[in-house]
Amino acid sequence: MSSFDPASIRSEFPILATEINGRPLVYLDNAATTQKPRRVLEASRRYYEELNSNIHRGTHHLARAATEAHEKARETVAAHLNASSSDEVIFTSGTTDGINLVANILTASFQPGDEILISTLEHHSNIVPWQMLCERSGASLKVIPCDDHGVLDLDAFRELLTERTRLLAVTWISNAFGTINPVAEMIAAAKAAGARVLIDAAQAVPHLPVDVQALGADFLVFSGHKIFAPTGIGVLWGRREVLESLPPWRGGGEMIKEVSFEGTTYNDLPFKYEAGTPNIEGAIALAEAIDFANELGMAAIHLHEKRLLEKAAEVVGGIEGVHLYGPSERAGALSFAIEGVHHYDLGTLIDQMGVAVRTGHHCCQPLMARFGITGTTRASFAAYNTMEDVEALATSVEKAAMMLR
Amino acid sequence: MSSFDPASIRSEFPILATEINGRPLVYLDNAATTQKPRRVLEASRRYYEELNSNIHRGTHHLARAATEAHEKARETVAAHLNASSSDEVIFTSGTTDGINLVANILTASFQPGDEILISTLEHHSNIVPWQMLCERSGASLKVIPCDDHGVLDLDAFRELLTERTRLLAVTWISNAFGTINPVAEMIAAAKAAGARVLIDAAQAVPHLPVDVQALGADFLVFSGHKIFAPTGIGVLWGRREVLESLPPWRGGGEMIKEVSFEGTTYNDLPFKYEAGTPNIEGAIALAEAIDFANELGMAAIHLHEKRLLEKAAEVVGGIEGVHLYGPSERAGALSFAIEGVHHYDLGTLIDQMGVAVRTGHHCCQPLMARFGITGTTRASFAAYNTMEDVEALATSVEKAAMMLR
Amino acid sequence: MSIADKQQQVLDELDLFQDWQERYEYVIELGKKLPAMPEEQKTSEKLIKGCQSQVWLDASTEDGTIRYAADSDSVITKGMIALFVRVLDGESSDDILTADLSFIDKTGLKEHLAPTRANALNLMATQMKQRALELAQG
Amino acid sequence: MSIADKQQQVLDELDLFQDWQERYEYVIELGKKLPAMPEEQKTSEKLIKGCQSQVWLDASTEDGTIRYAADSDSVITKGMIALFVRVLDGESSDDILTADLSFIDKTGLKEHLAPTRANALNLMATQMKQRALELAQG
Ligand SMILES: Cc1ncc(COP(=O)(O)O)c(C=O)c1O
Ligand SMILES: Cc1ncc(COP(=O)(O)O)c(C=O)c1O
Repeated sequence: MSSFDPASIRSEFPILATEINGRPLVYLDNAATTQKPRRVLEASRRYYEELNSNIHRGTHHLARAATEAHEKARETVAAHLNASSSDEVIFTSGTTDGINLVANILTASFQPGDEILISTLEHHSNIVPWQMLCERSGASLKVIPCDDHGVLDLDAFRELLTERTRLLAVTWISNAFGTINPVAEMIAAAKAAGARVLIDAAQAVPHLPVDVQALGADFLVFSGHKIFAPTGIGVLWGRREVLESLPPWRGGGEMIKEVSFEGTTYNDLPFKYEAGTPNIEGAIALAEAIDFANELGMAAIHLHEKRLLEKAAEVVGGIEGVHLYGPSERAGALSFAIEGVHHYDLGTLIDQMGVAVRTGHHCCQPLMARFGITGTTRASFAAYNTMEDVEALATSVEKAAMMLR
Repeated sequence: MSSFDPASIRSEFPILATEINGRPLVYLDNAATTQKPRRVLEASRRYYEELNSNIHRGTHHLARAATEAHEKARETVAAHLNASSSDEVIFTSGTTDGINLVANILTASFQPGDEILISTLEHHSNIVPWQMLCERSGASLKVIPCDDHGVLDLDAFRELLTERTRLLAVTWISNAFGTINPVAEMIAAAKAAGARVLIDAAQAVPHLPVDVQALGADFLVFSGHKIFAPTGIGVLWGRREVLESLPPWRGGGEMIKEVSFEGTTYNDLPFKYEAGTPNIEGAIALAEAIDFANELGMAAIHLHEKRLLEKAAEVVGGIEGVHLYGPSERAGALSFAIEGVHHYDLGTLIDQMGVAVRTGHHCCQPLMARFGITGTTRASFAAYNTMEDVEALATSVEKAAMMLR
Repeated sequence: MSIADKQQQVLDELDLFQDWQERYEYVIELGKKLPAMPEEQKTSEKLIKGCQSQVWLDASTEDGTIRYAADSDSVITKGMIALFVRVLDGESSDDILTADLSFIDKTGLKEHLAPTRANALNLMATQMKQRALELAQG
Repeated sequence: MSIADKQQQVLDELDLFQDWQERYEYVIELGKKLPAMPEEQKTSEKLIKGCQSQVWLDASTEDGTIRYAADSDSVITKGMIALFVRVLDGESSDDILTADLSFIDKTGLKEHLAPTRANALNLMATQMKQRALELAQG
């Protein structure tokens, strides 16, 4: 752990050395997207300078090399998630794409009276696809409430979980409040009740070690761009038997075995769910990003961020009029409001001081409605953030609040 | 035109200087994917080193800069296609994704008895999504046949086009044979018959100037990776009134206006069809690739490739036992077979000589079936190919054929 | 004073400030000074929905001129609106409709704004003209 | 000669060749020499479907040994199969089932193959053992 040195980690991220409005950038918007280390940028570039070719069906040298690199990336992801096989790793364009994929292939399994259970903490991407599935199938959406600390009400969960519940779709970590949900427990209960389970791990994969076999869910999704990889690549992990039993979604090249105008047979996993030319570069860069994270160590990252969050809660929470959202045990993000100050104004002013945070509803309007607010100011952390960043945050917030009140 | 100098163009593509099996790479697999010029790789990198942030909802400097760059990229695409507004440009992950998007949002417009018209020349990605739409809706698929030169039978097209035809989905250029379909004429006929039209421009955008307003179709799709841009980014252009009248597809962040558990309202174009964090880097790199192509000039690219194709048809066609597929007027690709030689063996041997071509069905199994073959050998061209590449192709094919016969 | 003169006055005042902080303090001050609209007047017809902040805009006629009232939950947004109100309030609908409102670009404030905010400003200018037009057409 | 000896013989022969061209010519030659299967025997049960080429494999018992017949539309693929047939044909099912078929990795041929082809070779080895097992179990 002593080898975990934010200063040397920072030096691998070129953008962190830039200045914003004449001040050194303090990047605290990692829950929205992370910055990329040089080696990830170089992996992309190397792919294009040495290997680039379309994959899977080629006979020539580059096609072979690109295919191998792409499939090796799949294995890196599988190993990182402790999937039982790399066939369970489907590349998508992101979390949202992965959830939509699942919502579409599950459509035919739902009928009126069936229920989908989500929570108040969900990101719009883990709400709207299920609302659309409900519209298509006549199923209905049930929502696990949370308490005033943004912690899910597990008693209510157990009551809402009935034999009508066909799916539990829940986030592991709330992007808005940093709440860590007890997903292992929830998955066990849902499986016992005969429901399928999807875990939105968009905020979990960047901050925690993940073991899909230990978790026992059926689907788990995340985005590369939130864990040091480029935009446009994500992962759906799905349990093999489940994915094998479900229909395909997108049709096209790669996902077929044979096409004729009389009928088409589909390919095996993982290709069945990967239609068209994949984001080859993205997959390779994602594997590089995962290697990078693993070299730092997911447990070490988690611990480092936990310290930053605790410090941030202390110093920001100490500013006059500040209200902190979420429980005291957080991962990734700290959300807060200041009495009499609009989050938008706060964000605008601290940006002038070089501090980048996110303000607003964080794509969680129902959660904001639950708290009767239009938004919060959210500082979110990554391995490269430092105690100095936390101090810069507190100083800038204090100064902005003074200007605004 | 005299400024069109393949040698200097080549120097912008680092991978073209590599050696394969000890021989200089002769890359003739451009219909599968193109190589990337340095400036595109640098645009990606610059994005991550200077701008990277999640877009649209951010208050801070990077979010602003990244949003501007992303939306400017949309404008570059719109201008390149001569779209009447950049709101008509939807970023997708590729051609296949774009066709699936359209096939899904059109589903509710189809009922049993309705017909979708495609052609024998289609890529699987422009077949399977429509087969799936037919399964969902009870509509049926009709197929425009082609003659022995791989040219569509327009008389048959006119007969197949009836008041039952609700959609014509046709490729502009055949990726397998290089056939250029008379899309303007076909669109006019289809629109007159009251059908909607989707043009698969995956092979057209890289090789021809495109003007969506002049064409008059309703949808046009292409992939970035076939026109010097990275994998994982593509475009659906859709006529505004049509897109506005259709339902959304993927649900999630970005594509919503307001979310509550009671109901959700969707965003305006183009965001309505862009759920989740987009491939921001991909869009920016695509714009750079389009700028690159435009600086060369689409007309000049087309002319240059036409000369290469004519020469290739002449020299490869002159080899004993060679049969050329497709009409004499081709764009992009030349497909051929050698009597008594399996395309797979040919591809394997010429790869040993550094020549990268594609062999097999080119994701066009129904077209192969039409010709009673399992595949062809396909050489496909880009702006950086030279007459020397064509000669290397002919020499290697001749040598391989001698070894194999 | 004509609309153009008032615009120049705003620009001159802003020119006195050295840095972003003073400019923002000036805008925030304007925001705080602009009278709040009574809650009951903040109806949905008067609401202009921005991405992150809400603006209520009201316009009425008084002695042949247009009087504006406006409010926002964001004090910076409100300060920006106050700039417009100061320039347009009490002018004739004719003058308002023909006014060049691009002076805001010269304040240097826009560069410091999120594009959502910059768009909101453009929207605001359009809306103020729109309401003046509606009132003029009676 | 044992299976291992025959494998060594193949490797020795391939070692004589200097470059890819000679190796491929050798494999192509083997492919051409391996007797074609009669069309009527190329049934779908005997088909092993590769990505780009098709292989038909037949196995039968003769005096307690396994006899293989195989064909392919690709002469290079057929030549590769011929290497296996030469090594395994006429051996007992026991010997076949316990044989280490990774010798093919040492031929240096695999490096020159598309992964689809390399996979096809592995599939081929598995299939030949599988058929031997089926025949042994009657
Ligand atoms: C004509 C045509 N349509 C569709 C596609 C599919 O494109 P992508 O794989 O990029 O989705 C291709 C690419 O191979 C093509 O050539
Ligand atoms: C919890 C959660 N779910 C889903 C998403 C959507 O991810 P993406 O926009 O990468 O598809 C996010 C990202 O904002 C998130 O934080």
